[in-house]
Amino acid sequence: MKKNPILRETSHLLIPAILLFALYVQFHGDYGPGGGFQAGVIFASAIILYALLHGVKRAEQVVSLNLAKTCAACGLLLYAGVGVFGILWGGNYLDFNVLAHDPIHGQHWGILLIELGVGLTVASVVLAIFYAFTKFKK
Amino acid sequence: MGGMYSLISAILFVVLDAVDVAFTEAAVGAGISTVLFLSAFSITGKHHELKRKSHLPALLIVLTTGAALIYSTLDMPAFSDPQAPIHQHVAPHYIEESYAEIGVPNLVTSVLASYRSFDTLGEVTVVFTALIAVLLLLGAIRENEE
Amino acid sequence: MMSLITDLYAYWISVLLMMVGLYIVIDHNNLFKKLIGLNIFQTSVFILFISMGKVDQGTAPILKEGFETFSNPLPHVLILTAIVVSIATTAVGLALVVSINKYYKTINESEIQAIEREEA
Amino acid sequence: MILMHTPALQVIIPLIAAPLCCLLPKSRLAWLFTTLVSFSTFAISVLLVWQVHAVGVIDYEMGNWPAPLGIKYHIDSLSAFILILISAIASITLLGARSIIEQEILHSKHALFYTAFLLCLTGLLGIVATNDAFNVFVFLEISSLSTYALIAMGRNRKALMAAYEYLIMGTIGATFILIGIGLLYMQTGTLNMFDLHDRMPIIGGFNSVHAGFAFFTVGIFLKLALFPLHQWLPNAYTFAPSAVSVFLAATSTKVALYLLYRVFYTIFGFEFSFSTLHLGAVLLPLSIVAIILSSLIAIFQSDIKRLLAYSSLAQIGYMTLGVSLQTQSGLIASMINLFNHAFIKGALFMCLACIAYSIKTTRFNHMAGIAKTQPWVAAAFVVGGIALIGLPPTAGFISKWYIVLAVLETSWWLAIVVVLTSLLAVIYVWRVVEQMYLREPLDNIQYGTPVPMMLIICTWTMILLSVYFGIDNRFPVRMATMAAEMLIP
Repeated sequence: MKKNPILRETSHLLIPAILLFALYVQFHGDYGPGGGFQAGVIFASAIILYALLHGVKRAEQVVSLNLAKTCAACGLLLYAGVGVFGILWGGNYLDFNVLAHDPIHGQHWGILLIELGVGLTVASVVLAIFYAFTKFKK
Repeated sequence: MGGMYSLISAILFVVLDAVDVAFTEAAVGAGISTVLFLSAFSITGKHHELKRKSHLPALLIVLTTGAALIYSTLDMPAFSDPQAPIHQHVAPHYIEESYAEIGVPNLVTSVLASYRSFDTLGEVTVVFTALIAVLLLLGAIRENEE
Repeated sequence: MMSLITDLYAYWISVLLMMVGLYIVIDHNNLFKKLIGLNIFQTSVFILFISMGKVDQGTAPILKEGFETFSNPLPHVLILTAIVVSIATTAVGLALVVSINKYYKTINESEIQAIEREEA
Repeated sequence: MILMHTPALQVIIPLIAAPLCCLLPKSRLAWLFTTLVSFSTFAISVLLVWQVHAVGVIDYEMGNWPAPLGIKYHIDSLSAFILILISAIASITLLGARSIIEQEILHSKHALFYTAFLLCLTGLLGIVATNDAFNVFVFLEISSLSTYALIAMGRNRKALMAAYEYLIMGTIGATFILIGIGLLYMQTGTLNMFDLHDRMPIIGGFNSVHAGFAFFTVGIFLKLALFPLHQWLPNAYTFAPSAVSVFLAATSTKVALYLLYRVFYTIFGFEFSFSTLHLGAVLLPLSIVAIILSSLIAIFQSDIKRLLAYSSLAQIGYMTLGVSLQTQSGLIASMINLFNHAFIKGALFMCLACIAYSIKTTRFNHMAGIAKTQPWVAAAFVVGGIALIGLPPTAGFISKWYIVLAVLETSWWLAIVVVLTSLLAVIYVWRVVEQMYLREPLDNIQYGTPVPMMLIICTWTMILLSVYFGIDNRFPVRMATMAAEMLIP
């Protein structure tokens, strides 16, 4: 793939489009199919494509394995943390109704944040697992 | 081949109205698992096959399982029957009330991220667990090597 | 008899796939192929769940003006979770197979058992 | 405020702690953090037991959505009983296991190892606390995935194969459970356990519900390692790192047994499971075969870890034997045995962790005369062995006593089986004790590493607990009686 110029250039053009599409899927999940999980997978696949083009070393300069691991932990913490906010604001765990003045707004906020957490975790986990496999030596 | 299989299942899911599931299956099955299988293959390389002598035990287990399932389908509600019990309880509430309660048109999102958000937290934890497990496994040094 | 087939064919497809997957898991010697079989087995269960949720004349469960009948969203949610669980299992399984290959130099179950018997 | 949210906190605290733990830089810090977290889950489970005593059952609706719509946590005497057991074992294990983990696990992996441990704890606690059938599946997978990784951390390469086998069997089991959930869901439209139970009279006659019952049975038997679906267990326990063996032997099959109680008593109901579908007729022969066969196999093992693994299989047989009697007293006996055996087996595996720390192996031949250099460890093993056989004044005696009493209600020949198989336990325990005390020590023993104090203290804590519950058995008996009266009305 590195050697074929046509594949190489088209893939180059594709990467920003894929990243954009991932963001669209992330934030449009309320209205159409999609959401954090799918967006995370697509986002990660863009970086994996980059790694296939330029080698894993170059990709690791953009997002390192350690950064991916940290992001994965942060995504999960964001999700679980939103739930804890529900408790602090006087509701049950993962109660979004109490997050804003009226329940519908609270629900929107809650869903937005946890989907973000899902997207962050999934994208970084997929990427980190990919790294782990490609760096593994026989 | 695995990728093709996933794409076909994804199409099947679209036919069955499960667009979110189809999207995921396409991304996961055709994307991630193909990448993972290929990179794992490239590490292990090709191996010659040794065939097992007796297929009988496996066949027996599989046939019993299959028979149990076919037996169970005999009095299932007909495929896509709107009167099936599954459509009478809980689901109508999601379809009728969720827009007033949550304000999100995609019902799958509102069930996934609000009504059953705790399941989704579990799901994200499973993903995280997979990462921890893979990192623990790929990089261990064992006794024989030391 | 005819109505039985038209009513239930969708379930039978998934049962058939399930049997294929389970057979591969149990019978194959190659640790990779076992995982592929496991994947097929799990996907068939997903299809079973999703076909439960289908409603005649219904559309995808996204509210929009002009549509009144929707397929059941709950199985979709469950299967989204289950797909994620299954890919997580596959990733861990593959990591195990890759390390088994590193320390045994083979991924064939019978060969590994032979090696272990020699050691013992 | 904490009191209002205890059911959620029980699972949330280790869940939130896990991602934090993987970011910690130092191994010592990760251990300290993990131990503190598991002690706080223990504190919460004590609160839960206290609340259950005070007000009966506690319901907690996640996200404030009422039950069939959302996911509900439901803590009753049974779940509180198992929760306190899991969190107590996790706390003691972690407290003592730092030195053995440092010795057996590669240093750079420690933070990840403790993270996986926390995730496993989260999964086990989640299975017990939830009242939603699908949620059980999700948490089952959290605990299983982390367990596969923990087992694979064993020093021998066979640990990898053991983990792989467990992964295949465990995933088939979990998928069978998922099929069971799906078939029930199909006929009811609900996933909440009580809601499912309320609909059982309407759907009890359906083929698909019967098939769902069968899938649940096979799936749970796989996770429980009941004969003949036990092949994954001996290897997994033998080749896992010592600390992991302690935790798994004491908790994981116990949670599977909890799942058995929940599914067959709470969801399907006692009447349906035992009168309509004759679960007892399946369980009884399998339990008896498991007890006799596993006890016999245990005698001929050359690795003590494997010996204890087979003895665990026999003990699982005693627990399911209690269930198969279909009486309240049988169920009580089963639960008491579950509780006591967790401490006894945990303690014995802790002894092996000490031995593994000292001489780097748990093989039978290598530990000749170890009592000379490790008197405390050997003495602990003797007390634990007495408890395993079921002699007074240990908790093992209480378990056997209740089982024999329950069995005598139905048939005298079963009681003879129970007593005779206990004699088999005498043989395999005696073999080890003889090897430890009456043989001349080999070189490897004289040059063995001294065992750290903390590890010995924690081993003795578990040993003393398993003696304590033999003298003062009010807590397990009371909890088990409450739970059994709830499950068999």
